[in-house]
Amino acid sequence: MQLLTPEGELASHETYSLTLTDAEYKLLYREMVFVRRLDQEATALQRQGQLGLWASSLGQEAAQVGSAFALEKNDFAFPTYRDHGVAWMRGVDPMKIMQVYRGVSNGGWDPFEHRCNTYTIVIGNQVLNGVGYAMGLTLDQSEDAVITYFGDGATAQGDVHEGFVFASTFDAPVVFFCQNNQWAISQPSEKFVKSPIYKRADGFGFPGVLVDGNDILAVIAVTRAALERARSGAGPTLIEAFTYRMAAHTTSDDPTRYRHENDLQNWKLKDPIERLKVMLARNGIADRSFFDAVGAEADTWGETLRASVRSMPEPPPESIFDHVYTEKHAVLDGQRAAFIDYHEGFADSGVH
Amino acid sequence: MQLLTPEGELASHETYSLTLTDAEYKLLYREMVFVRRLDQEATALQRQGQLGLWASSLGQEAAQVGSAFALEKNDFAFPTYRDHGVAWMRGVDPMKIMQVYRGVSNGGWDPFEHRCNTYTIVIGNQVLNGVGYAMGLTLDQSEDAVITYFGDGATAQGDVHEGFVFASTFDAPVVFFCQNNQWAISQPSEKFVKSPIYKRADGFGFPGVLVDGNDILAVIAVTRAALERARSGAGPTLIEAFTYRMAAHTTSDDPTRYRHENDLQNWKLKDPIERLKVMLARNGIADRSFFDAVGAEADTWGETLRASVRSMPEPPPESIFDHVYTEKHAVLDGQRAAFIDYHEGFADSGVH
Amino acid sequence: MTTELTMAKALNLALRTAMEADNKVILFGEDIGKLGGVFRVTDGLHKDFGEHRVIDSPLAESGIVGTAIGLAMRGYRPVLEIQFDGFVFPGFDQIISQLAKVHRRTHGSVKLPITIRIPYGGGIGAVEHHSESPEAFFAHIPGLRVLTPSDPQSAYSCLLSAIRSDDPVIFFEPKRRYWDKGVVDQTQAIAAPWQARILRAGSDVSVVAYGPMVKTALQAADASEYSLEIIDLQSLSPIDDKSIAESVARTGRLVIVHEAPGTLGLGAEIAARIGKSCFYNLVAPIERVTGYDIPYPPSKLEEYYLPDHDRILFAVDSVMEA
Amino acid sequence: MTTELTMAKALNLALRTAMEADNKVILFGEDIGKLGGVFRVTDGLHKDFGEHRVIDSPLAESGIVGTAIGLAMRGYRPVLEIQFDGFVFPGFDQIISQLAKVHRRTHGSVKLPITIRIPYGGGIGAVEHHSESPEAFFAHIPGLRVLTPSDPQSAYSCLLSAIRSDDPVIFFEPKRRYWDKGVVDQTQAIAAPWQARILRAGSDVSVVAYGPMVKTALQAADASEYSLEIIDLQSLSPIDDKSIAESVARTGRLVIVHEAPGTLGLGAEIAARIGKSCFYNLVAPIERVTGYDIPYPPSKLEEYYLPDHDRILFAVDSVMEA
Ligand SMILES: Cc1ncc(C[n+]2csc(CCOP(=O)(O)OP(=O)(O)O)c2C)c(N)n1
Ligand SMILES: Cc1ncc(C[n+]2csc(CCOP(=O)(O)OP(=O)(O)O)c2C)c(N)n1
Ligand SMILES: [Mg+2]
Ligand SMILES: [Mg+2]
Repeated sequence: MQLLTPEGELASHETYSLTLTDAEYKLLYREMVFVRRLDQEATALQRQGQLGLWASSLGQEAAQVGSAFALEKNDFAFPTYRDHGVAWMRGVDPMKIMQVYRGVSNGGWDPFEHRCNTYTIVIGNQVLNGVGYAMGLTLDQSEDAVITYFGDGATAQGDVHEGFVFASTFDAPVVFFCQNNQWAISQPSEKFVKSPIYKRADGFGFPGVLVDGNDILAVIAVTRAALERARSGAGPTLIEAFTYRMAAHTTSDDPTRYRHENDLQNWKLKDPIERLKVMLARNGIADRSFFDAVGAEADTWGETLRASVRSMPEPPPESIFDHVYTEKHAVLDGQRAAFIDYHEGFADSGVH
Repeated sequence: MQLLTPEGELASHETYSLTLTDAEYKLLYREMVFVRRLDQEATALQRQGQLGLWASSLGQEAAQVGSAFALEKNDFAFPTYRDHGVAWMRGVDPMKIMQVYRGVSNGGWDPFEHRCNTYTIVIGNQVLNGVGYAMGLTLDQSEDAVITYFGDGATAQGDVHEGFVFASTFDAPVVFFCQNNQWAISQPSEKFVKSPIYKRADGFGFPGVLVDGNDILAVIAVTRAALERARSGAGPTLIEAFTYRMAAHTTSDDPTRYRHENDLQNWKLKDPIERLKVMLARNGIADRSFFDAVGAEADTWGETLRASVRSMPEPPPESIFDHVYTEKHAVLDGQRAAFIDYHEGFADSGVH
Repeated sequence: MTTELTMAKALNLALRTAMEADNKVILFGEDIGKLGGVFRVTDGLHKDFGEHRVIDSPLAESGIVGTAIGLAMRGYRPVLEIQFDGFVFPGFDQIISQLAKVHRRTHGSVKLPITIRIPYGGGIGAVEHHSESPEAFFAHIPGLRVLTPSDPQSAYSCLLSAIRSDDPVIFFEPKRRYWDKGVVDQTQAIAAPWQARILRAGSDVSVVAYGPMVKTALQAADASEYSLEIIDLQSLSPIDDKSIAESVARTGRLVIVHEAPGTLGLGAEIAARIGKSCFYNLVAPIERVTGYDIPYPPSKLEEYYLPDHDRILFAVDSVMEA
Repeated sequence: MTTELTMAKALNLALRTAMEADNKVILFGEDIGKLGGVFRVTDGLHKDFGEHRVIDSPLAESGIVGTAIGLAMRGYRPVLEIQFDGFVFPGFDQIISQLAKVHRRTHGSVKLPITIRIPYGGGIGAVEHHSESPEAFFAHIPGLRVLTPSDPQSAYSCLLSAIRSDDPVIFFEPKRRYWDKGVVDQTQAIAAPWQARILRAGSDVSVVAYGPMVKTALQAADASEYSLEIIDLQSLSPIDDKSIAESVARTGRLVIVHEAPGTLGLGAEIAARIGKSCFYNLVAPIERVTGYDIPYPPSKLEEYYLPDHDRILFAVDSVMEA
């Protein structure tokens, strides 16, 4: 399903259509530019030793920004470690994302504040958590919906399928959003996915849709439709957003060991941001000056980001004992006390 | 898919057909009668306290006997705790099945002797084990195949789906044989299965087939076809055998709490054994005297079974330490020695 | 007000009480609706509270735990039933990687007040996977609390406390004691359950047991020529070693009893802590009376695996004779 | 013949050696083929042995373990790689309910010679789930053996022994020591690995460590004013408490070190056993230097969680001053 060709031409589709205001089109462009900039800054910061690791979203901006753009304020998103465009669109402060990859926090933000869960690293876990939240929405007769993200590699995990079963059983208002970026670290998806991912939904009793994941307009259209279906009580939808992981799996990965440069080149031609940019220009929605302004804005923003990451405060040592339990815990409280004594001991004795 | 109607009339089908010798038809009848008798004897023995538990195969004889009949000697079966007809057809001594439900052994037989795994109780586990064995067959370029059994309830488990993924990835020669007996303890399958089970295969890249599980001829035909496909290297097939659990889940279950008598009555009319019997009679393959002879044979056989169960020897206490490890194990060997000392101590002191 | 109840009925009453007190409390698990669970602990609740509060789940434990986490994020207090001890493991990943870590990961903004009820232990002549004692796995996981009652009263009180706790609680029910009767005082509901109880005072040997073994330990106390102090641990995480240490300070001797395999069972941690805190009080080595380091045996042989009062007395004698 | 190798290369060499010796040995896991595993332990083996011996698996740990069991039933000796410690849990059910029990269940007719390699432990500045020490879960499971090497030589010898064992072996690789170099004598391959090694003789305090903590313990021995006997456990199941007891009989003091949370960690079992067997030898309480009972902290704070040589010296002082 496609509404915007790689050449930036608007296409029409029998079931799906989307019309946005010029302001919205421009906003989408701006958001994608910032998400890409965030990714570039983080990648650079990791190289400079400012972050421990980074999982790049390069090339997946349309899938992430578009699907999250389709969400209402009260909808809830369950992202993975790579879905920076989703966190961004939910209003999560990028510095909080940096905290996770700098090793300052394992979560970074309050999921309720942005109705966006913290990143889930264990492949597939968040799919069940998201389905459960959606089951709660049904119990509450709420009009809200859930979107849960996962990758092509995750389609091998039991949890993802159990998520399908529970969602269809309870007609949970959830959208399963699979970004098929064609790689699970070194493994090409065609190796383990013998039938298109979106087709898997049918066997569980709900619809599956394939969408061009680099076409932000198409992504928004299908995600909106799926969310509407969920709100109406009709149950889940599986969306396969076909895209490409343009960077390494993470900054510690070396893709030259398992994939060819030319793949990358082909996909550069399908770049989601370029595609929208051409459309905006061709249809006179935005011009050079706008693109330059956004670029300049991103530059200054990037600078401040770099600075704040470098000066990010470290949490106090004894905070490792915080929030393990909500209530008093005799054993752990004792360990915390001993920990503080021990380190004060060193402080006094000047050792360390 | 049906080749024998509930009324015992032979039906034809565009893709599937089956012709057996009269001897084979009669054999199938006999096997089903004996499997049912085994089930009846075990149920009675449990009531008399001779078995700790029994999971009844009543009503599923055609699905179990038929699918196992389709296997070659070197094929490997991975049954569940309910698949007595499968174990029977693989030549497992019924006394060894009794051992498991009497609490004398957790396995009972040597899986290699009959190329039939011991019963798996943890729902779904055996599906992955069977797929792995099939992957080994591929590595060995063997012509053998695997059949792995599971129920409708099991289609909610992650392991079953991971089995689908691994099998399709490696084109493993495995047949997924799901007996949809419409109940998972107290849960009707329609509650969790929102699309027919056999349709799930398509989303994983292999074919799924629905078969009348009470029609032994149809079951044989589809299972043979699936096994041939597997041998040819074309990969797995999912078979949904639609049947009915005519007894309680196990002897400790009380179905009156959750299902109606009349369901049971309807399914009595679809009885797999009656159906074949009518066909045999109508087509002059077997007559009254044959049926009586089989019945009489089963009677005497049942008596000896009852007797041998009652006189089943108990394993020696210290055998609880056997076969935990294949090699010496300092800690456990020490525990075994202490165990023997301890109990000899009582023997001497006359206590206990 | 007090009543005589079986442990199963006491648990049922606790569930009912919790559900009446807070409509966010929901029950979720396999066959817990019309059937009332395979042990009937949820009997009648589906009828009285409806299918939106007593929810039959699909047959998938990772799914049960994983979706319960989402339900809790939505504000519910799910009480899960795992059908048997041996079937909790498909849900182990969600328990250790999410359930136990989410509160910490989110700096306290997400609470997961989830109770996972698990019938455990042997002695009922069951088939494989239906008689295991996996409590040590959970007591080793930071972020979880683990409780196990020993009689109808503690079943009632501890389950209410588990459901009211904002921390995830793994609640192990000694299935072979489900049918034992005892007096239940419903006003004891709020008793803090994270402490051990001294069920019988004694001067010679401190005997620590929990769950199904408490009754066995009490039988041993009746039969012993020595004066045994019987301590019901109740809370397996945190372990209330303070109460144990106070007792051992008096008796100088300790015997620990549980069904689970000895190696890295609860007895190991208790022995390690008391061996340190009571180093100068102990007059004899600490004895552990536990299951052996083997898979649970077929039921005809389980009596040889399970600690019984003879094995406890044997250990008591050895610490007395040390 | 001996060579200087990093631990990662020593493990690679052990795999190569095992695969050359027995063509039933196959490697199976995520990204172990062309990529050579995220730590490159299988580097080059895909190229040299082909995709039928070094098999990239789908991304599903239950699937990896569950199918490996079937492969073993077919006569293979699968060596599995779990990518990181925190990702073994989706496979936990297959490990505990099948892998550990099949041999026993089938009265010995089925053997499952499967080795599960798991890089574990912290200290590499990783994100969540990449620094855990779950060894105690597996050491509590009857039917499994658990090994962990501490240097290139033990890595080479123990991995070969694990692969040659007909029992399932969980093989924990101390990831932060992957890049440490050491001399490897390939003739030591057949050394029985189920025993602890005394790496340094000492007379004041016995210090038991394993995996990543062995190097830390040796550093402490260098820095200590006392004479420390450093024992490398190597085998976590079975635990070779005999060797430890012999050492403690000499020193009268014991300190146990590991990264895993203290409660129900290996230290608990060792302390319980030695507290009993050396009851009359111990002149001071047994000290445990372990991770705290918390989820592994974010990497910027891991240095405060991980036992270091200062914490070991602190414990040594306390047992000396007791
Ligand atoms: C249960 C589990 N196993 C292994 C890993 C290690 N791992 C992290 S990302 C990844 C690949 C995921 O691929 P995919 O699902 O396609 O998501 P992508 O990284 O492409 O966004 C793996 C194997 C993990 N995080 N969780
Ligand atoms: C992992 C797991 N969870 C729960 C159970 C308890 N249990 C035993 S049989 C059963 C129902 C199985 O239903 P189905 O798969 O349809 O097989 P059937 O019993 O109908 O043959 C359940 C829930 C189990 N054995 N394993
Ligand atoms: Mg991917
Ligand atoms: Mg069924």
